[in-house]
Amino acid sequence: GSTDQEPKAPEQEQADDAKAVDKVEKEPIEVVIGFTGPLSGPAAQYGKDNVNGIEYGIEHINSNGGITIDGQKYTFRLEAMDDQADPTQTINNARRMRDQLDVPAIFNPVFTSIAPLMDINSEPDNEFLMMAYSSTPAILHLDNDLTVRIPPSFLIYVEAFADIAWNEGWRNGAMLVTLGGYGDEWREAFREVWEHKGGKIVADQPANYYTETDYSTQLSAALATNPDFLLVGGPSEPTALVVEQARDLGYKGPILLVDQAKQDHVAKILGGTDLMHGVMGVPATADVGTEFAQEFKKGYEEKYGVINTWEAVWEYTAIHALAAAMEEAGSVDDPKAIREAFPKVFPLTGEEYPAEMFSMGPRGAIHGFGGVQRIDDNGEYTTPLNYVWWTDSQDVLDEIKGVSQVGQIELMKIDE
Amino acid sequence: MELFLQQVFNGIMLGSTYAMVALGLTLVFGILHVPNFAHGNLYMLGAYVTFFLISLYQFGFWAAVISSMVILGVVGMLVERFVYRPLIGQPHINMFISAIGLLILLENSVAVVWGTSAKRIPHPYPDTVHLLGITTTQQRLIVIVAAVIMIILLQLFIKKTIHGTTIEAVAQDREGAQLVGINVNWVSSMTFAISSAFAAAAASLMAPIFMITPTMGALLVMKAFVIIILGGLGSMQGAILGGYILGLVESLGGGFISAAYKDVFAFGALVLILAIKPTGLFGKESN
Amino acid sequence: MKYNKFLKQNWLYLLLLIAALSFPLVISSRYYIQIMITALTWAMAALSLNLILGYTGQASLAHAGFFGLGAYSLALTTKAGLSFWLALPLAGAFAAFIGLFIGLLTLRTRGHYFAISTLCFGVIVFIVAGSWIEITKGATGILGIPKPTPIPIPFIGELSFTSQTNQYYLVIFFLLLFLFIIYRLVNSLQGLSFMAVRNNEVLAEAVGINTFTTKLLSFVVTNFLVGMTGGIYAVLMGGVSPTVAGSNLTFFWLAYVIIGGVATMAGPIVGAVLVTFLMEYMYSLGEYRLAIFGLILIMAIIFFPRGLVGVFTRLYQKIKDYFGGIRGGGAGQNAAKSRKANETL
Amino acid sequence: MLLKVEKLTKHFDGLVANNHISFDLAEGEILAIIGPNGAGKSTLFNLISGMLPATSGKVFLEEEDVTGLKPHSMAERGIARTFQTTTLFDELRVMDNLAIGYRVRTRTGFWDALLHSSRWRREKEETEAKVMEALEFIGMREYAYHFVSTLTQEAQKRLAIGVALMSDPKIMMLDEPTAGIIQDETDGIMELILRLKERGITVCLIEHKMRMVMDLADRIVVLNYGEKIAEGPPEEISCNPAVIEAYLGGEHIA
Amino acid sequence: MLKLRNVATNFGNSVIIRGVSLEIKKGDFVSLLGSNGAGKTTLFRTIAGILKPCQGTVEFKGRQTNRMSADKIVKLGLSLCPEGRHLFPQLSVHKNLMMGAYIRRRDHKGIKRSIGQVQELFPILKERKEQMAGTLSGGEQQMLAIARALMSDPELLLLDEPSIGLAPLIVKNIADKVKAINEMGTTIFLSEQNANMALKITGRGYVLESGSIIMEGPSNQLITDDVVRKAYLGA
Ligand SMILES: Nc1ncnc2c1ncn2[C@@H]1O[C@H](COP(=O)(O)OP(=O)(O)OP(=O)(O)O)[C@@H](O)[C@H]1O
Ligand SMILES: Nc1ncnc2c1ncn2[C@@H]1O[C@H](COP(=O)(O)OP(=O)(O)OP(=O)(O)O)[C@@H](O)[C@H]1O
Ligand SMILES: [Mg+2]
Ligand SMILES: [Mg+2]
Repeated sequence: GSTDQEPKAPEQEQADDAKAVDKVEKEPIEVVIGFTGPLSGPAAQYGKDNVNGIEYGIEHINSNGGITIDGQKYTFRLEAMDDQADPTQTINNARRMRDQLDVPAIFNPVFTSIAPLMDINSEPDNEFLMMAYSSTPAILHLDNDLTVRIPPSFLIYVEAFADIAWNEGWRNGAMLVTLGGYGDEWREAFREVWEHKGGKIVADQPANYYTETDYSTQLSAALATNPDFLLVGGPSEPTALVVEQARDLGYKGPILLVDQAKQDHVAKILGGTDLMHGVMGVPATADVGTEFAQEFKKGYEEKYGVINTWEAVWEYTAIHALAAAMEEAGSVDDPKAIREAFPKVFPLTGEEYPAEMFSMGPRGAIHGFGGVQRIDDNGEYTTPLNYVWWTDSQDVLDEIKGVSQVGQIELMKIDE
Repeated sequence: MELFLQQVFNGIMLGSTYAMVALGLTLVFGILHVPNFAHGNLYMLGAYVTFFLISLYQFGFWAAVISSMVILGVVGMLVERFVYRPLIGQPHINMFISAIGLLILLENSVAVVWGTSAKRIPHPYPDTVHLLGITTTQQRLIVIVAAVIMIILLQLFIKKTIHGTTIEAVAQDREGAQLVGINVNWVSSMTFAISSAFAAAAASLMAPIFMITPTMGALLVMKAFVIIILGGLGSMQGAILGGYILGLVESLGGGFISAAYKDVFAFGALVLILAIKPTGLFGKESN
Repeated sequence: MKYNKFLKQNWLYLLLLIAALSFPLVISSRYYIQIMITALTWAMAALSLNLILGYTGQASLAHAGFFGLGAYSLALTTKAGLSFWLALPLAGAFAAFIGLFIGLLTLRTRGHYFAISTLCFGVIVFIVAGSWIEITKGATGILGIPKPTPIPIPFIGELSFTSQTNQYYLVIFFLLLFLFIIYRLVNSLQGLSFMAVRNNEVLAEAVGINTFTTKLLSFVVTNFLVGMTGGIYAVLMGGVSPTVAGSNLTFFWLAYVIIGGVATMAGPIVGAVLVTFLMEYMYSLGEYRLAIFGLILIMAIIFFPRGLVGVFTRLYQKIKDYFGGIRGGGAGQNAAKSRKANETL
Repeated sequence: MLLKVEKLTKHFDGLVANNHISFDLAEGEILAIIGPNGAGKSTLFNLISGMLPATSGKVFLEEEDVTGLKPHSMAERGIARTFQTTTLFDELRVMDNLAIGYRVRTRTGFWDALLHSSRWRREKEETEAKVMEALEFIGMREYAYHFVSTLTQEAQKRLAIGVALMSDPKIMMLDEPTAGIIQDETDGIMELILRLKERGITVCLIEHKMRMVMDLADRIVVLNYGEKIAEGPPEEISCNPAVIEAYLGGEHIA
Repeated sequence: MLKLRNVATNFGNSVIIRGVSLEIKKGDFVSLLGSNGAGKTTLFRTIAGILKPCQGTVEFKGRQTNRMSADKIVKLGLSLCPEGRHLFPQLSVHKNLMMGAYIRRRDHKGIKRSIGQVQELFPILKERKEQMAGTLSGGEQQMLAIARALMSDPELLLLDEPSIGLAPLIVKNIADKVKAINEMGTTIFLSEQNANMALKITGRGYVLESGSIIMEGPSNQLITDDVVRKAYLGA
């Protein structure tokens, strides 16, 4: 219940300001930001990683005094609701948060829930910003004016993996990727890119990483085709199992991890990189090399007792972007204005953020970088290679290279 | 051929898990007719207990497994006493609802108390083994052997002592059982204790190979129900055979036809078998 | 006179109907209307489940599967350009048709065997929905289902379903339709056959009821209704994904039926509305919410084995008996008898 | 002949429960089937009513071969039965039990119920009238709204007969209709059976109460170990040495 | 041996047994008569501890048993052959008998002897050793129920309508056997609709009507009583 702290209408605010110009300190107003996602059930940990990132970001924003608009200070509070990845509950939660907490923006990390939210986020007089955490390109195809797509498209990894693998001389790939919207698209995309290059997918053995525990069946079938490399992945924890079981079945070759799985997390579960020689995947945040990343990692792990995942990293950065966009728009409750202000708040670079966001594309996709890192034959991590998805010119890339803290950045041109 | 053997091995390994869980469930569902959908959660709880005994209290692996069985046995008795016994005499479907309630309660309590991130027990026997062209680990072999031993022990206990008949008697006519001097509540308690201990044993043996999460039992319990029905309610041989059949159907169907549809084969097989034989492979009774 | 009697007997239901119809006029909160829409959609699903489970005594655990079939059918047909008003009965018919086929396979089994084999079918629908990417678009699902085609109303314009209020009325309309269908069905000789099968299949068969076709009819009608419900759900959500066939939906609907009162008309609705609102209310409990919900479920079953409607009827009867006793017993008893007579035939 | 049973045989694994049993049932008569426990009497009922499939042999109803039909078709053709252990719809009221008994003569289906067709109305009224009549006939009028589970054994036995009667049967097969009933009330049920006969219903009766059998039956068939060992009018049967040896014992009429 | 003082039992709101007091001494052979629905079965179930009386006390072998669970009472030496048989339908005849001897399951010799005895009483049970109880004929099931009740070698045997569904020869046989069992020292309390048989073999009898004892006395007196004759003997 924060009825007494409801953000005031702009005119009213200005009138207030006029009266109180010389009042030095005004009580900060609390703005509630919404989150709905799976906080129980099989995808609970994934949901929590997202919530943690946003919450951690809000904590930092608030401890730095929040944002100021026309002399009024605003702080944030996150209302995180569980929907068990059930779209019905997602809608109910969103309705409640709009209705009772007047949230201007709602974060959600599950594609099948984001879509119905985008069905109601443009209702007249009831708009809200859809802060979508999903790396599938499908989000953008829904063409919603009030959507912000937070993580970089996974197509970056698809292309990067394919390039690297091709250059290694590998030709036959076997896939054992998670079932589900995200996994299905990943497999499809990779197959397309890989076959376009002239490579072959010799086995496609998907498994439900959320419900299954033994992957021997799929692995045996995949390995029987003698692939040059394995493409596996889903959430980090089961992915670690897959890696381990592949090694148990005698596979010694390279393994590529889709971006949902995080190498450092997998390594932690497997108790080191012994089983991970020749693994390629998304680098640990700390290895990306932004100045802030180390600090973030330390603080985060202290607070939440788990490794910071990329979900946490991007959400942390995104909530900062949202706050900045509000400040820029001069409003905390006009989703349209905030959305329009978004492109102006970039870039958010590595001195202050664990990940970098450079700009926003036409349909609300934030442009960040995607990294690829390999573990060599001695079990040592190599320096990550970073890619930016971009449709613009070399000039812009050069500009980004100028501000970015992440070191080596490559251009990657894809049409989403 | 090598692949085929490998898949058969995988199927047997999976089947061992299934058979163990299904056998525990047979006692309470097949014989006692309590549709304990929370059996998978007791399995999960067993894995957590083993995990904490090993990681917090430095128990050895086997000591932890046995302690976990004992602890879950007690939990099983409590479950029987407070969740199912008050419902005796009511329609079966009410027990089903209360099982769903228990399932939700256990899964979420564990998630709240111990977190949702996956836990891992270090491999006590991590070495790889090669035989007959099959590659596997010692732990997996241990699972298979241990499963067979446990299954035989339980079979002996049920078939060779009067206890098995006692459980059946209680299930078939509670009043009749009382009239011959059986303490029906005690028998129900013991049945749940054995069933839960069995689940804990299965989970603990499997834990080093797999991952421990609050939802690890969700799909498994469903399969266990399918297995019991496939084998025929109340039939121990049915549950064992059903477990191995399901494991093999999954590994061979998944490995050679389609991985995405492997559960469709398993569940579809049941629908078809029941269409032909409505009381399962070894079933005698029809309700 | 006749109306007077009607009012006297049904005042409670009329009151409830008026309350339901005026709900969005009184309550402007989109949140509460949304919850009501959800609750009543689930109530429809629970109502149809009650037909096969409560009245016919067969625990079909494939309910969400058929719900999903209806939802996907509607999604595909409306996206192909069919009007919602044709697509909806088609969705029901599709679910009913598959139901007929599945019924032929599974209805020979009894009790737990039927429950588990239908559960298997439900799981199969779920897996296929997630895996048959060419048709179902896999786990992503089918998006952008158009809202129901507006109904032209002479002189006034047209009734469209883009507003939440009108969607609410759409749900109310179908809920009433379902109630009407089920009420008429169970309060007929056909309904009596259902109950005969539920109570004692062997005897029912012996007195000349073809138990198999009776069960099949109940199963098909049930699936027709839940298929329609799935269609309504799909159009309201604007999209479908495999979650619509998840067996946890079935479990929840079962809980609504049992907690509300099995084999009663009001039970499934009471259960659905109450539990949905309770779950929403419990959000303040944070992460303990679901654990406590599980506990509540267990206690509800233990303390109200015949559901809330059972509790209510007993209370109501007690109060009536008490007053009836004061006014002179005979009349009250007769009234009770004639009401019961109405109930049965 | 109303019913003709020809060489009916039933094997349960090794056990021969009925062995080539043949007999006829003439319209309007009361035929009693007696025999020691386990002789195969109930099994014979189960075979005729279609509850069990026969191993071999045939059943003809009014010259029509009805062997192997489902119980519900048998009921439809006019063979009604009761069960040895009283079987009723115990969750329902007395009147509902009776109404269900008449269901086989009504056609109200899904659409009739939904649209309240003329058939729905006609059959509803018809059923109500039949129920009232049956209540009267079995003498249970005041129990119409009672739940079956609260009835005494005797009332339940009566009701079971009433339910069977509702289907307007040609033949009623009663399996021990007075088991567990005291003498006084046994007489009541005997009277009820006689009234069935008056209505023109053919009755086939299994009973261990010899006095009742001798009083009621026009003819008696005696089974022993699955075989028919005798058939004839009561006077004849009661002096048949084989029957006395196998069943009645020295002092007949217990 | 068995003493009931002012016992009342009810189902929900309806009182079935209304203040019954009776006493049975060791070695007695007592019958209980009553019309259908008089409450005989309810009374037996109350004595056996399946139902709990809402008033009054039940004393068995000097111990108050009205709060005791049924299985404890069985262990004290009471055995009920219930109405409705309550067999274990999916267990074999043999296993049903074994379960009947549950309380003395370690006494293998004794069990063997008892099995021999009941098989002698009902030879069919020997023939059908492995048949599932649920598939027995009605009369065979009744025999099994009686046999199972005997298996626990009780001190007090309650028989609730043992002759139900049995052929005349067998009834006579049972009557003799039950009498013999009583003569060997087992106390028996018998409820029967076949009043003729009951009064012939028992020493004493009670008549129960509408939940109350309306008459009691030596059997040979009851058998000549007009009311009894009319209602129960059909004379
Ligand atoms: N399903 C079955 N499996 C094996 N044997 C069976 C089965 N059903 C019946 N029997 C046997 O068949 C024989 C005949 O049984 P039936 O019930 O017909 O006897 P009955 O003449 O009715 O006897 P009662 O007078 O005791 O009722 C019995 O010995 C019984 O044990
Ligand atoms: N579960 C029950 N609920 C309500 N009333 C019951 C219940 N069981 C029995 N009664 C009633 O209790 C009364 C006594 O029943 P009981 O079975 O004890 O009589 P009985 O003397 O054994 O008769 P019978 O000769 O029929 O066996 C009957 O009127 C019966 O209707
Ligand atoms: Mg019989
Ligand atoms: Mg009785």
